[in-house]
Amino acid sequence: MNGGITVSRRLFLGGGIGVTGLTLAGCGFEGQDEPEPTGADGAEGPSGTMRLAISSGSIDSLDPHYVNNVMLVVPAGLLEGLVLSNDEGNDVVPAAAESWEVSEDASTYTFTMRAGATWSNGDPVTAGDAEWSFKRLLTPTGAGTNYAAGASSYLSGLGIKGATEHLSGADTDWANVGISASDDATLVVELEAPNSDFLLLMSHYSMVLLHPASLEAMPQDWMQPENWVGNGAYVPQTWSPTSSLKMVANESYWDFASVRVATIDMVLGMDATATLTSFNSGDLDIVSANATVVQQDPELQEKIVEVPGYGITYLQRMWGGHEAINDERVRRALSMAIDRDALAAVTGGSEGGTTLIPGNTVPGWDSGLAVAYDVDGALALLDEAGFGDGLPDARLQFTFESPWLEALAEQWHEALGITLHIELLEGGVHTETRWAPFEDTSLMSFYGGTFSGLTTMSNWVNNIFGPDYVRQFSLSTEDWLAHQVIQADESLDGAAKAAALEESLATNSDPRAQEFAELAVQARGTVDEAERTQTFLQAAALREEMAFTIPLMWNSRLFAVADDVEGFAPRAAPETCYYKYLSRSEG
Amino acid sequence: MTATVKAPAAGPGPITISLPPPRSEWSRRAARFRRNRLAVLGLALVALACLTALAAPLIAPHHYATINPGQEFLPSFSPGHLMGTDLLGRDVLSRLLFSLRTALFVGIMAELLSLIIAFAVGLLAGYKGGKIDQWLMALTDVMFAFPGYLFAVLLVAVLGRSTWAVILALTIASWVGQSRLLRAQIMRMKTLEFVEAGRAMGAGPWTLVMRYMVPGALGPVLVTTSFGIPANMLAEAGLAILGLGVAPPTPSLGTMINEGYRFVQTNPELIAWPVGVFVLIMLAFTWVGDGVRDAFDVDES
Amino acid sequence: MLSTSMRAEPSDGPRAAGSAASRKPVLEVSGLTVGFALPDGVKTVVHDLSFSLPHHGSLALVGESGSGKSVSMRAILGLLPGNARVQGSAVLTAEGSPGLDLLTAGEAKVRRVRGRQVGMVFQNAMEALNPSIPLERQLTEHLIWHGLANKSDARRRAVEALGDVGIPEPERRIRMYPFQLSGGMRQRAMIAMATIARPDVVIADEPTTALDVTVQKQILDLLVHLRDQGMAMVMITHDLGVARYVCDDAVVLRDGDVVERAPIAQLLRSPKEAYSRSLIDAALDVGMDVPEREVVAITDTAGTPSEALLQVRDLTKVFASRGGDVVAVDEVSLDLLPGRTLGVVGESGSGKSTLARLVLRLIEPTSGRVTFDGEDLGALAPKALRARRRGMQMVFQSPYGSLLPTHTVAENIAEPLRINKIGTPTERRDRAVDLLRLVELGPAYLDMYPRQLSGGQQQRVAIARALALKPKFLVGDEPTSALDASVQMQVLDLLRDLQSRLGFALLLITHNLAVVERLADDVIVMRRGQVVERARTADLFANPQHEYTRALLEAVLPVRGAVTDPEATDLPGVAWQRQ
Amino acid sequence: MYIGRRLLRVVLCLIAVSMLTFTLLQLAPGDFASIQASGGGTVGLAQEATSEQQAGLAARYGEDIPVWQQYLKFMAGAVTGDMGPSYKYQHLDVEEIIAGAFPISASLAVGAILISVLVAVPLGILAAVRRKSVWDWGTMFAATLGHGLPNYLAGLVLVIVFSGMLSLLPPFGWDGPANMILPVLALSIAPIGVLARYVRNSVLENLREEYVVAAKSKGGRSRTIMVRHVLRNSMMPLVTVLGPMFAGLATGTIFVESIFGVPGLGRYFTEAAVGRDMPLLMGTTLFFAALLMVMNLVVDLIYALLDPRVRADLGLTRTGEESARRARDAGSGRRRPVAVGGAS
Repeated sequence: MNGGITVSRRLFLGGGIGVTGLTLAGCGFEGQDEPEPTGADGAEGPSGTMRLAISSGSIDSLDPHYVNNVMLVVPAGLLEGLVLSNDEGNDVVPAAAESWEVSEDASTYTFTMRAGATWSNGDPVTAGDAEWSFKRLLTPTGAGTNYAAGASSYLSGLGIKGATEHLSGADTDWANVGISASDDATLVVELEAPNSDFLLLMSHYSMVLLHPASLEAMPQDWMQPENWVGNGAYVPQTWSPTSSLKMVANESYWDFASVRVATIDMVLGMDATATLTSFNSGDLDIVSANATVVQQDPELQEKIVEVPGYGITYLQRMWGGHEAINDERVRRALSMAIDRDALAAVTGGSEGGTTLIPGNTVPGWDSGLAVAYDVDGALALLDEAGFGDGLPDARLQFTFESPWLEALAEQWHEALGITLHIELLEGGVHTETRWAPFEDTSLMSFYGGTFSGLTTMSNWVNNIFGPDYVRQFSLSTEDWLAHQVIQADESLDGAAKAAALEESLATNSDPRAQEFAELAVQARGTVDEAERTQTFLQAAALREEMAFTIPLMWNSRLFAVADDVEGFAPRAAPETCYYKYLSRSEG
Repeated sequence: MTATVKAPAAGPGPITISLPPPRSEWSRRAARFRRNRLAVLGLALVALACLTALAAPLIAPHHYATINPGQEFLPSFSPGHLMGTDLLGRDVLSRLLFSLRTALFVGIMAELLSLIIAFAVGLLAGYKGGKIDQWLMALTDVMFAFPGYLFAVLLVAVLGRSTWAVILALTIASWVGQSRLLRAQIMRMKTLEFVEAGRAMGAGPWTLVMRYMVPGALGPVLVTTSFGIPANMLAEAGLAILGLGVAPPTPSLGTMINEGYRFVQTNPELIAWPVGVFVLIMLAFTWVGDGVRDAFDVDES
Repeated sequence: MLSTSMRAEPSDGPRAAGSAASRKPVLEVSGLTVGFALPDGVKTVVHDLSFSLPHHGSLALVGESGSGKSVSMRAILGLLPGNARVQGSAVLTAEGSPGLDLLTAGEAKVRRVRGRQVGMVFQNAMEALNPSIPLERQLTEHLIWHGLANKSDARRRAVEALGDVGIPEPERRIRMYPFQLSGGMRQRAMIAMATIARPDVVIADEPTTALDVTVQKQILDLLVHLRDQGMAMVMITHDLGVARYVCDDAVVLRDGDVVERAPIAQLLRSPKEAYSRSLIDAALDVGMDVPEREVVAITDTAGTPSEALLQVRDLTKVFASRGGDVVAVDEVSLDLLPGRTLGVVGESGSGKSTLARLVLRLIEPTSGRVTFDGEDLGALAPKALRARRRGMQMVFQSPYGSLLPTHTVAENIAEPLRINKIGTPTERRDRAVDLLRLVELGPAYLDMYPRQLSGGQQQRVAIARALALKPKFLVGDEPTSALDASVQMQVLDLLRDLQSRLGFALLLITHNLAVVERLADDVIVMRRGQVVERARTADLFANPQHEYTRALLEAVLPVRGAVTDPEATDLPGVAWQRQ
Repeated sequence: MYIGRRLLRVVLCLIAVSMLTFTLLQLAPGDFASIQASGGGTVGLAQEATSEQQAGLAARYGEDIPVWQQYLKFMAGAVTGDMGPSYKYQHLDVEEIIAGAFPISASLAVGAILISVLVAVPLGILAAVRRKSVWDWGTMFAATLGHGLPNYLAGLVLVIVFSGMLSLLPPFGWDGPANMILPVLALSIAPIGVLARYVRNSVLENLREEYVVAAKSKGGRSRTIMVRHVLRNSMMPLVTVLGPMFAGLATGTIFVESIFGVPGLGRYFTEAAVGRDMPLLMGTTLFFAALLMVMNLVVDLIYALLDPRVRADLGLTRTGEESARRARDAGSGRRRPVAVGGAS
């Protein structure tokens, strides 16, 4: 067999294999022949190994157009986009693109590819490679882009001309999409309207470049370590999807000179407690840490690096269920009866999330949006809505056990006297049921979720809980079902379907949802910063008022970092940090 | 008891014999069980555990789900919280009591259900034999080869996380072994003389099986049952780790061990209590099982 | 201490060799008391047993089950489990060495005696031979343990020993596993194992009880031969015929106590103790005076087939088995008239038990027909068959095994009534009392459990149960063979008595000719599934036609009557000389 | 002949298992494409995939053809050894995943079984020989304790002691033989408990046999009898436990795998089940089933090698003579104890 699971195969003569009469095919250990890079003297090149355990799941794929833990590692070191974000995560620095120019109207970006930059096999990195990669991402069907669904959903935030239409199948002509390589060194991107977040979004993990030749030659095997052609600071060395991904410094990388660590060993899916144990014993250098556990361990606290604003935990009203949930006052009352700080306290690493925008980190956020914890106010609202005698019970579906679930149930029980039935569903079931109308009309039904993304206003208004999302959830149950019928209608071609869906949303959604959608789009296109922020806030206020989605907590991520690790500058993005900056302090 | 009976005519005339008091098989078995002191201790522990579990609502100092903000992670032997509190400030002792309830309920129910299936399949296959036997055994072969974990995942997927889903998953995993055991027992019993005697007297299949065979097949079945209950509890703990256990807020030993496991370095008592209780119950059932084995052991010296 | 004396006039041969030496006892047991420590105190099972076994002597320990005969011999060799408490002395005196008290010598010394100076033959070779070790190793391992032979030497001796006990092709058989041999062969192999080291004493613990009579005869002849070669022998047996055939002296045991010690001929002729006499009187022999049976309900003693209660025609049963089908019953036909008794005689594997079950349709025949009371049983549906079964009942071999162990005597007896839904529980209990009286047991037993009863009592309960439905026809499958000899005759007489009073017909399955003689009007002899001879009972014993019948008759070891001296055994390659 | 029949049964059983798995997979809510489209179940997405995208996903995952065709397609692949790529790990074919991960799991299982046998057999014998002594009680207590202790907890304790405190062994990874030691130890704790009990009971049972008395009557030392007679017969039933135990350990070590970062088969299986990765789930399930059944077959054959009676029963002996005799003697042989209790 080739690749990932076993690189070197050595017949392991475990005692007793003979005794039991079993002939094992041989049992492969990985990386036995790992060359220990020379040059202990740091000035002469990368050296040493750094071990990271920041993924609780497996890394199924190294395809950046795949939404999964892949986004932890690929953009962090294996593949590079046109730009990288800076340490603070609020601006970009050049990467595959050496420089760029913005047109007067701020709607055309012209990127100049880095001269002399090459793929790890020596091919030059061209603007054509970039166009090919983006095209792959935006093509809705076909073998090469099968994972587009996840990754490309972030693209609408970019506002590239024709991108959304192309992705939805409404327009199949690539020429209509505002991405083109005018020559090997120049990539031109046209936007529909100016977008202040555009460059920052270009640092998003799905916007990295792929090596067209190897993908076309090896549709399945291109991501095997031995076939890998990348333009990042590292190339994969061994990859066992469920347990480890080892990467070594890429000598062809344009900035190889500043790469300090020779090998990055990403340990995957390791049990959290075992991870911490290994960190404590010095076997791991950077690990994710559970906030509640950290709270209990003063020694560990000193090694903790926190990334605030990483994401948000929210409740989503489901269609169907008890009709009380369709009353905005009820939803608002439910939201007001939540002591978010208490929830955050038991969950750890979070703070009370008073709006759907993580206000603790997104610039321009205004506390005026915040929901207050006001049980009396909530009861008054319920009275007004005619539920003074009591609300029906509620139900919450979620996928895993977390302390806040029971804390929330307690709070609602105490404040409103309702019982919250917590249903933990297996992931697949949750996926299948969360958007289906809930059938039991005696319960108000919610599902719980988390989102994470860039800490910009545009991202949290336009992209996460964005216009379509809000309009869809403001639909009545019947309208939602009708909407889905259109969605599933195979007789409509892409363009017609897109139009029909837009029609359905525009006419049937809550008028304020429609207004929100319009404001959000308008805000993104606004060049003036103050005015833009104001419009975003106006839109966000409408969204909070409708309370179809109830914010609970703003989450942060915690890392325990060994004392001698330097250059670990985590940002509120999945990839956290770029490996190229990591180093080990002397002595 | 002493009685005068007329001796057989052929014998040397009437004699007085003293008869021992009637002693049923069950009282003999009980006596043999009692002779195994560990078994008695085990039974006492099991009984205690069951009583405690039943009385949990009465004796638990707090409600198992009551969250006490600000009282998180109190150490054991804190005032008001004998075993301390957990990460939500819930009373560990109360949760443990209710966990016991869940664990025993799950363990015993799953065992009962699998016994019912096993009786149906084992008796049918063992008694009928032939084609029916072959088909049923082929079925058990398939079920035996099928990974139980997959069943658990899919069952929990379909039924949602609930106590009953766990019970069903465990049942599906364990009925096969019991069925085969019962079948083997019935096949063995079929050849015994008193079963033949029953047939010769005109007993129908139902009578033969239920009255003649089942009581005799009970010994080994009871032994596996007493080992099966703690095995189910162990399996529940395993499912809980995979996120397939009993749904919160219902506490179970599995979830408590899991939760405690996260804090094993900083608050080891959070895991020590449930593991301690769990191991004790396991031991108790094992001892009971040994006692049952003794009680039914015909090779008594 | 009373020592049993030798036979007055030793016959010729090695036994007479050194009469001076032979007077010295080789094994002298005195005051042997054995108990077992149980949770509720020590239970004594052998009490103050003393005897002395002369060189070349042979002694029978005779007693019923539970009399302590086996325990005492195991105690001497230290073979009892850890909770045994043994007192007394057992001095073993080998030729030319001082005596060794086995009970005080300590394990290390006793171990050197076992297998080398004292060999032991067990009752069931299948259990006493290790199932997973080939014969050769089992036969010779103790030669090596005791340093009596090296490996190749041991092998040669093993082949010899197997030949000596009359196993053909010993070179091939020595590589076999115990289960690959027939029962008789296994027992021979075990004897070879016990004697290969040429011990001074052989203890044989019921060595033939599990065997067929013809095989028993062969094994006993082999033991006699060994005895004649000069090996002293203690034979544990419940069978006076066996004791008489092999041994010179006897010790009668009852409940762990010695009842009587005497040369066996004298014991049989004129027992001193009442218990000994009752044992002897109870022993079944061929050719005894059979009490007359009053035959009722038969009008035509000649009997014509048309009036038969039970008609069996060409009944065949084939069992499928790996390595070919086995024909257990091969085209058997028979008629049984109302109120009469038909004996079916045969050894194990002759198909007689299968025949009994076929007749009752407890198993389905491969072919053939059974007509009962004019009705073809094979044509009946299960329900109808069950109803029919009321008229035909069975008494099984194992009295305990055929009763429901978890139910009381009353419940067991009333079981057929309960199954057939006859009467109320009270009525059934009353009927149980009547039935219990019928089998001469008092109502005191009603609430006892089968386990608490003796074998004879259990069999009476089983008979009472069989009679509960007032059957016209009863099958007795070895009804007395699992019983102690002392009660065998009682139960047989009870059966005969009941038959004359109730008039049922009896199909009596047995391997014991004496049983047939006592009960049956007609006899068929079966061998390998086939009927080889059928005759009026008296005719069969007076004038057996088939050679197999004759062989069976010759294998009978009578307790009474003239002593037939053991045959001079003619075994291949016998050249045993005491060293 | 016998083996042929058994193999046929294995094949039929595998077909049944595959149909059962496939059916259950179809019945279970959620399918790979939609789980994937929702971000692998871990990351919520703002947008539902468009129908074009879903169609693309369906085509990619072969879900655009009728269900029964999907099944037949997979089975045809399974027979030819080409089960196609995993949905989830698209760069790997299912058979590659199994071929890569199974030897790792198997080596852990072999190690764990070896250690358990080496520890449990002497313990069990000791407990049986010193029955009702402190040894017996203590051993059985420890055995139950080991059996009851969750193996991830045991694993963690091992990590803390051997890696954290003593710094002797690597706590995780799969780079060399040193990585095997801790997982193997963690895996063997429960089997030690199970096996020790089993050995004890088996030895006790055999010690009660008449042949032990017979051997003693020949002058054997207790130890000689124990070694030459009792152990041989007591260890035979052990084989019946070890087979399924090996199959269980070689496939279901998910906790230990995730504590020690071992790239074994257990986690692939779990991920496949959670992610509805049809080919991988079918492949691993079939592999598990086949492994179990083959192990059972192997166990029976080993048993036959050890126990001459079974050998004759299976018709593996040369002559018909014994078989015919067996048929006649049927019922006179001792009965084998039925294996009681589950392994893992």
